[in-house]
Amino acid sequence: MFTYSLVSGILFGIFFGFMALGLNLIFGVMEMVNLAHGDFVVLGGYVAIMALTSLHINPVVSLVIALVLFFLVGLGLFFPLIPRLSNSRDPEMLSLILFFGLSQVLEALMVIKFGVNPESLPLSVFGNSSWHFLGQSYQIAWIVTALVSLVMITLTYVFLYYTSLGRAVRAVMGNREEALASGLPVKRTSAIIFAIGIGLAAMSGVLSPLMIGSLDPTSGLGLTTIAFAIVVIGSLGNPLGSVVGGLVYGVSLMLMQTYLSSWSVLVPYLLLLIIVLVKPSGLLGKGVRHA
Amino acid sequence: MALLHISSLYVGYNSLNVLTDVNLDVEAGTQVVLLGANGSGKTTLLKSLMGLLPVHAGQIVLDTQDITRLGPSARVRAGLAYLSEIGVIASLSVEDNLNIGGYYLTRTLRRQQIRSLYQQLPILYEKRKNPASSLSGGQRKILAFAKVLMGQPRLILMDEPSAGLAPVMVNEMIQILNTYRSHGPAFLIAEQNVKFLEGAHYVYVLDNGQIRFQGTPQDLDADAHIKAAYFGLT
Amino acid sequence: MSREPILIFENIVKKFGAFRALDGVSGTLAPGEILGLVGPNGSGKTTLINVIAGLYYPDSGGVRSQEQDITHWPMHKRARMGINRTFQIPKPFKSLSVEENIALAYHYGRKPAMSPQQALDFVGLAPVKNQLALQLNSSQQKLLDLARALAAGPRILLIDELAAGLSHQELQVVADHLQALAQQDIALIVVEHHLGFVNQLTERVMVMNAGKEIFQGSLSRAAQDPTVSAVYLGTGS
Amino acid sequence: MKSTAILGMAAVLLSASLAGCGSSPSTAPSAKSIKDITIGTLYAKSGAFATSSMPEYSGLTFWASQINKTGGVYVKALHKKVPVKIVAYNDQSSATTATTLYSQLITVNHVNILVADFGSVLTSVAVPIAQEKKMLLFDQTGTGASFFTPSNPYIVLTSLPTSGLWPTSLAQYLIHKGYSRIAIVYATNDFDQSQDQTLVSKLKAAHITPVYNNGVPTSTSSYSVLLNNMSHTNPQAVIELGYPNNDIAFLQALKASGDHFNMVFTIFPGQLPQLFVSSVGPSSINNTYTYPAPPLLTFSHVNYGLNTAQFDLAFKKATGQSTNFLSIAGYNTGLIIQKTLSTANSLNQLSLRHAVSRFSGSLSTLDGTFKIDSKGAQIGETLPVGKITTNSKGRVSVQFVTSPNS
Amino acid sequence: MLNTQLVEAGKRQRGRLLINGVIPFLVLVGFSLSPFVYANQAILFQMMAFMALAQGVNLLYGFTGYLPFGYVGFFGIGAYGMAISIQLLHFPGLLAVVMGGLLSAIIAIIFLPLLRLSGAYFAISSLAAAEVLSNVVSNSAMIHITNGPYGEQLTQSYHPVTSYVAMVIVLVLTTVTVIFIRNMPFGRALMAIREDPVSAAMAGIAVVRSRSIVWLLSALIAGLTGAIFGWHLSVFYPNTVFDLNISILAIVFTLFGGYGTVTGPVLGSIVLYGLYNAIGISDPQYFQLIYGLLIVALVLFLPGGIISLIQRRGNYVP
Repeated sequence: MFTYSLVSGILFGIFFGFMALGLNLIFGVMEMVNLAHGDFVVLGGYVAIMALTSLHINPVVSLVIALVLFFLVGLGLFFPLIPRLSNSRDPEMLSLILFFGLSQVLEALMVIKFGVNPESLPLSVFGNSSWHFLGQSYQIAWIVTALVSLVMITLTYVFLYYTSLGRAVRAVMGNREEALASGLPVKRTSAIIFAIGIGLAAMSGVLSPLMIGSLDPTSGLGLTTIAFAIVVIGSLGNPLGSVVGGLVYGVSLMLMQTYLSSWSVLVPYLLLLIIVLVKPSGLLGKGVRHA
Repeated sequence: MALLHISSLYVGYNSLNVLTDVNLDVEAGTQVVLLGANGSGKTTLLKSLMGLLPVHAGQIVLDTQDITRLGPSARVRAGLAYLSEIGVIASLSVEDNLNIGGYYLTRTLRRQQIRSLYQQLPILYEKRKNPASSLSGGQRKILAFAKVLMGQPRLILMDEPSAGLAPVMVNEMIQILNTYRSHGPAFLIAEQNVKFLEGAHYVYVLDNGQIRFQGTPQDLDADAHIKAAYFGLT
Repeated sequence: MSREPILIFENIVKKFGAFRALDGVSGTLAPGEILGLVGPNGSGKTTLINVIAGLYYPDSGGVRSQEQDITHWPMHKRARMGINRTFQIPKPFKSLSVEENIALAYHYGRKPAMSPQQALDFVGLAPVKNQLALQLNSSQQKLLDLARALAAGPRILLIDELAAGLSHQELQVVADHLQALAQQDIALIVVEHHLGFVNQLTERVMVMNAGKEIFQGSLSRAAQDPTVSAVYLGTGS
Repeated sequence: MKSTAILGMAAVLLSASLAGCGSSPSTAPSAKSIKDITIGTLYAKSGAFATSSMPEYSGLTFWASQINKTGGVYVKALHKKVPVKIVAYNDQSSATTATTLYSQLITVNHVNILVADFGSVLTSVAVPIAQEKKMLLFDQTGTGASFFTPSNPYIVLTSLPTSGLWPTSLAQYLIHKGYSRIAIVYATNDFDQSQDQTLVSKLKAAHITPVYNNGVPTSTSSYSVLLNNMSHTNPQAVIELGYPNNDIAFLQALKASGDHFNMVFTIFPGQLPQLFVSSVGPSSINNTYTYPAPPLLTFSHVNYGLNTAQFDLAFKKATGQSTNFLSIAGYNTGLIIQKTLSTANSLNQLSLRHAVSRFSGSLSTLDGTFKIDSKGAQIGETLPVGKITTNSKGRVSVQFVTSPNS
Repeated sequence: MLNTQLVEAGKRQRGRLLINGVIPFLVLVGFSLSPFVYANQAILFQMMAFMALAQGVNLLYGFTGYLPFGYVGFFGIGAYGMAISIQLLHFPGLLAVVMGGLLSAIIAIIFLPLLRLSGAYFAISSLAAAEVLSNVVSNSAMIHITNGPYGEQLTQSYHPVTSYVAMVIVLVLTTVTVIFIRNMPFGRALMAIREDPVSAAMAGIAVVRSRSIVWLLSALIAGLTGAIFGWHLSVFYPNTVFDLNISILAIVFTLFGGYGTVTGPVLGSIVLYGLYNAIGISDPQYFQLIYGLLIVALVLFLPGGIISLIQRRGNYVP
């Protein structure tokens, strides 16, 4: 039981690390919490479900569709909203409220468009075989999901650390003022990261029905909270932090389900509260205070 | 025609002017020192030159191009570079900081530049993989200087290069500047440390947002009144 | 010093990460004394002020005042025992009026203190007392900082770069006022770049560099001290 | 004195917004002047209960349109047929909103008949209001046992027994089959937890202790690890008690795990077979057990209203939706109201309640025998246990393993 | 001290207090009389409850800058504190309501460390705290205290009129509290803390203690409101009184009206809750969409709420 819980928790956690990645990037670069993050995840899920049921498009293809589509949506949202917000009196607080409003809008639109019934993808969508490991078998859909998540996290890492634009992103994360003073195209970088963040959220959403069962338009806020917890557990602006946060969440959840099942819903909330009160800089954070 | 030509510049926060009617020229290849106490408006002037603060009125011309309304990234591409008091991005490695400085160069050129800077400043090569936050104050200044050189600018705006430095490091900084004295980019150096006057071609004194004196360092030396008023040295 | 010091700080060390902003600084201050704190940018002057005012707690060392160890006291408690300050970048309550800014400090600060009206008159802000603080220019905001500190009834007043940005006339007035405060037995620490201003105010200066005290004594002697002139005036090596 | 003007404006807005909340109050119409029978109800177009609430509401409106085609419902108190008018509001699955809307139906719209929304949560807030305003609450599917007290005559449960009674047949079947290793996972809400309690106590009475019996939060959507833990106890029967979302997630995880048990039981495939076929696929409910409810469960002796086949046809024709248990439950509520109006001597609410008691036990609809106890709770209908068979085209049929009329 | 200017300022102060006093008076009269002209008391009751909650949010966000997404946690705890007092301690309704408020304040003390956080960290952590409370209350392990998932049934203590009156009283008291805090030095101290905690501390203001007092007060308001709300419902499940939408509406009403004033939340609750019911009764499908868009528009164009339209011209708004 322990092994199964642990391995499932790891697979689960890798996915959730990926799910939180977009939130992490946007938070890191723009110091804004995208409270509509979970709603974009759910929208990605709907893309996959619609594509499969009405057009018979495999979720693997939907991954690309969701990424590209919501990258464009992100760009479309950035320019009317964010520059105006950045110039306001209290961007951090106001952005929180703005994205909360956006989340309400998205939820309402999803109810109107997709109805209220929970929707799902069949777990057999990647075939019926399973993966045997340490005497246990795990469904193939989980393995595929975890692999895709790992690949995307790695790609994000490579983007951030081995490309010129990625370097600019890290510069903006590190010190926005200094990045501006160095002549980096800060606004354009922010726009791209915002769009990537939303695109990644939707992309993880494609896989989400396979990991969390089913989606409905109200699933968003819960996912945002989990993603926020993961980002805070890991640490800001570090894709590896997302993985660490995701693993902590996934493994704790599965162990809790095994040994104290009726309390398992508390896992993300308790983890969040513990980490913000004990080590707000996150597990990987260095806690440097800038004088 | 001066490389940088500022005419009747007014800059401020909200409706309040911090700089009033500033006129200033920097000739190509020269080192100009902008002398002034804390709060006299030096940083405000440099930031407005860099496009980090909006200009209320006046004109900034670089070479023949009017850059008054351009954003900072466009000014960097036009040949300006700004060495702020912080100067580096602490969370990035030394090499990444250099890369940021050469953001608009081609990949090959950027590598070439980094290589030549490593040769000139071996300390940077030693620490190239370390985050800038691990450097000492002096090393950070050197990195910051190397970072602005990366972009091959025509004019470097320096904001208090002596700030926070031990005297030995200040001297080293001045020596480094001296090696660029007659060739390389032009410098506009905002300072309150008079030691920077040694190698300067020209000096402006800024007080309360206005240019109160301009001339060669020798002219300044001769002007006892200015010295007394601004440096409290009697 | 014949009088019992009102402030004693000993071996203050304050680190930010690996950087030692203060590296074992000690000193005392007597009632009615004005101590000048000078040194290049980044030498730790403001950090020392912050440690005395309670914005930072030191990593080691202690601060004592009026028979109490106040090293780890919160700021408001220090304000109420009479330690107050101004800020290098003024920090008024921008959406409150000038008068309200001062009245607040008067209400919560130590008694006896200058009344809000006296404080307004003292710094010359009475004509703008009904304006919001955000409508003031930066030198007015600095004076507001000072007025607010005065209304909180200080025994020890820490002045962080008040002169920068003030005109010569204003400077003269402020210098006279600070001296008047010292006459009333308020102890002052004045952080300043403007040496003329420091010279006019004080007999004793403490020169700092890289988190350490490098000289203590009169300014005129400081000017002759080789280390000081190396660091501060940038002459010699 | 601009501020006073603002306050005046606020006062005006207060009255204006209240005026916007509904028509001005009118006195209750006297019986003689009644031109139609108004039935007030709520539905949830969004939120957690929308999936169930909407079909139930469709069933009720379907009944109203059917009866209006025949010239209306016969009202004994008026000695004539009167058209039926449904007044309905959307509570968005919020109990808070539902409170104001129930109150609106009673105090502003002065409806003749009050019908609750789906489920215990949305019904609960209506119970005290109805009692206080002396309105008989036709409770369709709010099966919380605590709603039914001897002191409250203003509630009648029209379909489904209270949830504590549901597992009776399931326990019987498990004991009958001689299963000794039983694993139960239930969602910790009152509907499922009360079933778990009943089931476990009945099993214990037969000296069977479940090898696994754990509650999980109702929001649980991943059952893989739970299922793995259950299979470690080598159960013969695996029972999952949840809401539709839980059942879907459980069956999905079961299918993916490849585990096989002699018996797998879930609640909702019997009520919402189409939802399960479309969301988890026909094969994942094939050979599992459930409580088959109408239309899977059909009653041959229908003495009032349409039978299942007729309803299925007519409902699909009228609404374009396929029949499920909840649309039948909604329609059944209409039938109970119809019978009540045609037998009650006056439109007084207590008189309606007495009429219901009088025909209790003698009415058989497509939902089974309607029978209530003195507290108004349903005891006529029981839920048998059935085994589901699906073919590849998604047609669902069920084979009863306990007697539907036990 | 006794110079003419101070006297003038005093006069202005008294004039303002008088205008301020009109608000609770209008609230009192309005909600006391409206049941006689409008039959649906439940709407009036809920409007009051939301107005009180909006004032609670206003107190916390408007005066200290903490945005409590999880504000409903206090509301739910209040309802449960009340229910437990009736069920287990057999207290009469009104006393049980007071107990609900107190329990909420006690929970607020436990969660005091949350005030160390700021901005989004606080907002989302408060949400997490509310989820924890809700799930603890509804867990089967608590069945002997809270009746766990089965909810509370208080029909024996159901008093719609008394609970209505209690809500009027709590609302009026809440409004008066906000007026006092806004106009007393304490309120200005809070504004000072929000603008600059360091300067505030240097002005002698006890920053941590002041924030904590407001936190406890706003928890008390939510607790009392939740307790009366639960009493008025008399039958509720955990997710009825821990419904996240309750915080969301209270926050939206506050932001819409204008935070940091007394009038803003009153106006916001009346207009938006009125709108909610006006649309809600006909077809609320689009309500969420409308208020979502409203929030986005407010943030971009009118971050101070509708009150700021009047304040913008330099007018004083109570």
